[in-house]
Amino acid sequence: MGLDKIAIAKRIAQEVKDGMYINLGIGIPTLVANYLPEGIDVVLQSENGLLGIGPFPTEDEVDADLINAGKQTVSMIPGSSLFSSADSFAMIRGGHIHLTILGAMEVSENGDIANWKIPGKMVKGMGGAMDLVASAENIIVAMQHKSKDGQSKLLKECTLPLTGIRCVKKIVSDLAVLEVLSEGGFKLLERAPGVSVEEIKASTAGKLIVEGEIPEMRIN
Amino acid sequence: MGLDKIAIAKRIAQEVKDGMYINLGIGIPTLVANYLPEGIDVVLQSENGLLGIGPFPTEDEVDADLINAGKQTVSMIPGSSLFSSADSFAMIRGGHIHLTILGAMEVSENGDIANWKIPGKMVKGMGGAMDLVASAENIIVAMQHKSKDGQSKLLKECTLPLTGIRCVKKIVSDLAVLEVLSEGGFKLLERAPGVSVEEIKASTAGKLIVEGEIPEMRIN
Amino acid sequence: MISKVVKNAEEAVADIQNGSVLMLGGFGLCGIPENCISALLSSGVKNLTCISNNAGVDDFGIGLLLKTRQVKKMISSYVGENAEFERQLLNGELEVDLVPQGTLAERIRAGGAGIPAFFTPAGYGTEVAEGKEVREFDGKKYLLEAWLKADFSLVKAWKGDTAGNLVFKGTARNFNPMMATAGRVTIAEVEELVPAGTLNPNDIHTPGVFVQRIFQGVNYEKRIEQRTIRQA
Amino acid sequence: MISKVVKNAEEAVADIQNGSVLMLGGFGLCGIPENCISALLSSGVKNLTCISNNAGVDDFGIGLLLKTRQVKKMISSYVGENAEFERQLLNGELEVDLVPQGTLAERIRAGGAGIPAFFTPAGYGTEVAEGKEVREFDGKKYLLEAWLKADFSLVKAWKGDTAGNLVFKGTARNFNPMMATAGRVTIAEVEELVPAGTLNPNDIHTPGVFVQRIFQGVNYEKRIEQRTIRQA
Repeated sequence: MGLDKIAIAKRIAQEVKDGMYINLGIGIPTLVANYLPEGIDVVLQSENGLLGIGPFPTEDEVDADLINAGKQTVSMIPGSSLFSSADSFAMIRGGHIHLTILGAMEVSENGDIANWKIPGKMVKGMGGAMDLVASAENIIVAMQHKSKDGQSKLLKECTLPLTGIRCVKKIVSDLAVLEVLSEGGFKLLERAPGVSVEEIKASTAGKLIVEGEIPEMRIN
Repeated sequence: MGLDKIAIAKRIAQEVKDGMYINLGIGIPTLVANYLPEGIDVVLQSENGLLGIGPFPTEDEVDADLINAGKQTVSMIPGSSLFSSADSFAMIRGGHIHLTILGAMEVSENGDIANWKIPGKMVKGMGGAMDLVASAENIIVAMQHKSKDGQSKLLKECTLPLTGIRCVKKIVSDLAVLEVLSEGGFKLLERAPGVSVEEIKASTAGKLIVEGEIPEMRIN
Repeated sequence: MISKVVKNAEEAVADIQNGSVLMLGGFGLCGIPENCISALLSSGVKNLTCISNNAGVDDFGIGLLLKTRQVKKMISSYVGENAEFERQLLNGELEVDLVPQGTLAERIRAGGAGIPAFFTPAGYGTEVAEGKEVREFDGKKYLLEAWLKADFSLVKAWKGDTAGNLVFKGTARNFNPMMATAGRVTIAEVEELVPAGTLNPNDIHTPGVFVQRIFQGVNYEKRIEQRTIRQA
Repeated sequence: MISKVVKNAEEAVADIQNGSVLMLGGFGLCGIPENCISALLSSGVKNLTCISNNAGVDDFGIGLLLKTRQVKKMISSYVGENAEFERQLLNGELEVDLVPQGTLAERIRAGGAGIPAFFTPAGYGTEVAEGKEVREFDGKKYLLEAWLKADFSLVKAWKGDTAGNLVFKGTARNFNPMMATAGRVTIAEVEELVPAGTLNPNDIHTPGVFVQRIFQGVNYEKRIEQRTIRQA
């Protein structure tokens, strides 16, 4: 059961407000741009130096000098601007990006996030993730609620090396939408269609807060 | 006797080397640009955001959006570039400007300089002088050796509030050319035409070092 | 998309309250937000703290706001050329915080870039260093300086577009780009406002994310302080 | 005026010695100094420390210098996409210092801007913070990070002029402008070298003062890592 990747992206898209400047991580977050509600216009930032990411280029438009942070060829939109990596992270660090959406391997009940390193495996580096999570005023995580072998990834404390602490504000997983409370704890806001509160409780190792009726997500 | 302002500028011009990037302060330093030796090309930096200051504009060329740090209208040269004040002082602080030439009210024998504030008089502010003297790899001061009432301005210690410490490398005054030694002391290098070593001694309150014959400046 | 374009300076500055901290772009009278300054005069807002490299002249620029006693404090690097300023300062009617120009520029950049403090060599060993932390790196002494931010930044650009992107001309750039990044609300006045997509994205000096309000200004005087010319 | 123009990459890198610290511009394979990398391969210089956001791929970019074992240490933010890199790292043949991307960019800018250290929030509470000074500003914790400088910076621009001014195109700008400021000697390779006075002074991204050597590169491959397209 639970949501597939596209449904997670669709649900996160509902969190986006008109006029926001947004940084989208690789994977599910990138898909969010495809499912924004009618009338919602946002500007996407790419930390390698582009504000106003357009769609993938046509064959004719492909330009090796225009890529996103995932190294994919992209296009620009009317109003796009280009800048250096120092200016890009000045923008991020200075709090000018309203929302960061990224993936996670683990999130703790106080909002710590781990998403860059697994001990014993080859370390590729943190890229811009540590700057993004330390700086954004609002951070939404797109993730699977459990690992492939059934272990919860919403924990009391992260077991993997951290990317940042006390920064995640909201989680949209395949099972639920949860708010991370500033005093600690995952507050259950919505269930995935057909998923019970009991299943979410069983899948959440950290402190889960359930108050009143928990509605089902509405996804088009 | 001693040099007039133009002669001081001419003598300082002999210190300039081909290809240097230079910041010139207001007053005598600005004049230096007019007396560079044949074959010496330099690039002048204006700390309000221009590299490659050209001559004053003709009446037709005057542009209110193009001024130097003295707020005078200027022109550009082939190869000029424009930038923000933050980038300008990054350039200065990062040591990319080879030579700063500025005026001084007092210089001490260990290279301290005072040139921005006289207690009891209206304080106009330090402008960019503190950044310039704290950063430039080479600083030459253009100044009068004595005040109007005959007091030496080359002192053991400055009496006025400082602009920077241990930064002046060379002084060209109306009476002499002096090197400020890193271990302290004004080493006399040249005398103004017709000025005796005795007169320079009498006019220098700080430690003056005189070794061997002191030649006269050659000024065209 | 919510529009950033406002009708004029009056609309742009309407919610600036008494006691606000403002940044105003410009070096001397070059690149100053003339229209916004006029609108502040009309609005009559008081007790302003103005962060600006200079304080204008008696009858132009920030000097106009000094004359009407709307300014409580200036944070600047150089405030000569202004007799009314001098009078208020000597009478204790005006506070002034003098900051080395490069430190001022970098503190503003830091405010916009999320850097709360940095080390700089400017002012070490002088009265500017009083009360500041000193640290040595590679044998040279540096002062710790803090970021500056503003409630409102008022900047002036040559061209701007409806997405808030700005392009400056000549040395009218000066403090404007950093100030644009350091305001909680940044108001940009431009000589020419064009539709988004008109400006070359490679040539934009201030990306639109930093600008919350933009309008095309009117009647730019662009006064010259020192008109120096040579014969043609 | 002494000319900054050199004939080609070989001449430009001829005095780079074994053990040098280099900065190399680029993000992935976008905006990398292809000609200089080729010339370093030919020169055979060894024990290089390379400061670069990424480490290229197996058969392009810095990956080529890894294959020939010319690199002793990498300072980067992300080094995936490179099997040879992984092999050398796991075998202890290569040192790697991983730095958050924004911290890397800012440390390089600081190196060029004469700022020996600054506070940043990135990495606080993580292993990146180990051994670093922590300080609180306005209720938030920050790490003190130090500048980075290089013996030689190798940057790639779109256009350049004989005065050393550079203009970048698209996202090929990335780390190149800051690196240009942080090298004791900065070598710029450009797709098109034009006479001084050709570029609009308002549009120059890197002023000539930062560039000591410049040449027009040849045979740019500009390889694309992820060719993503949509139907027209």
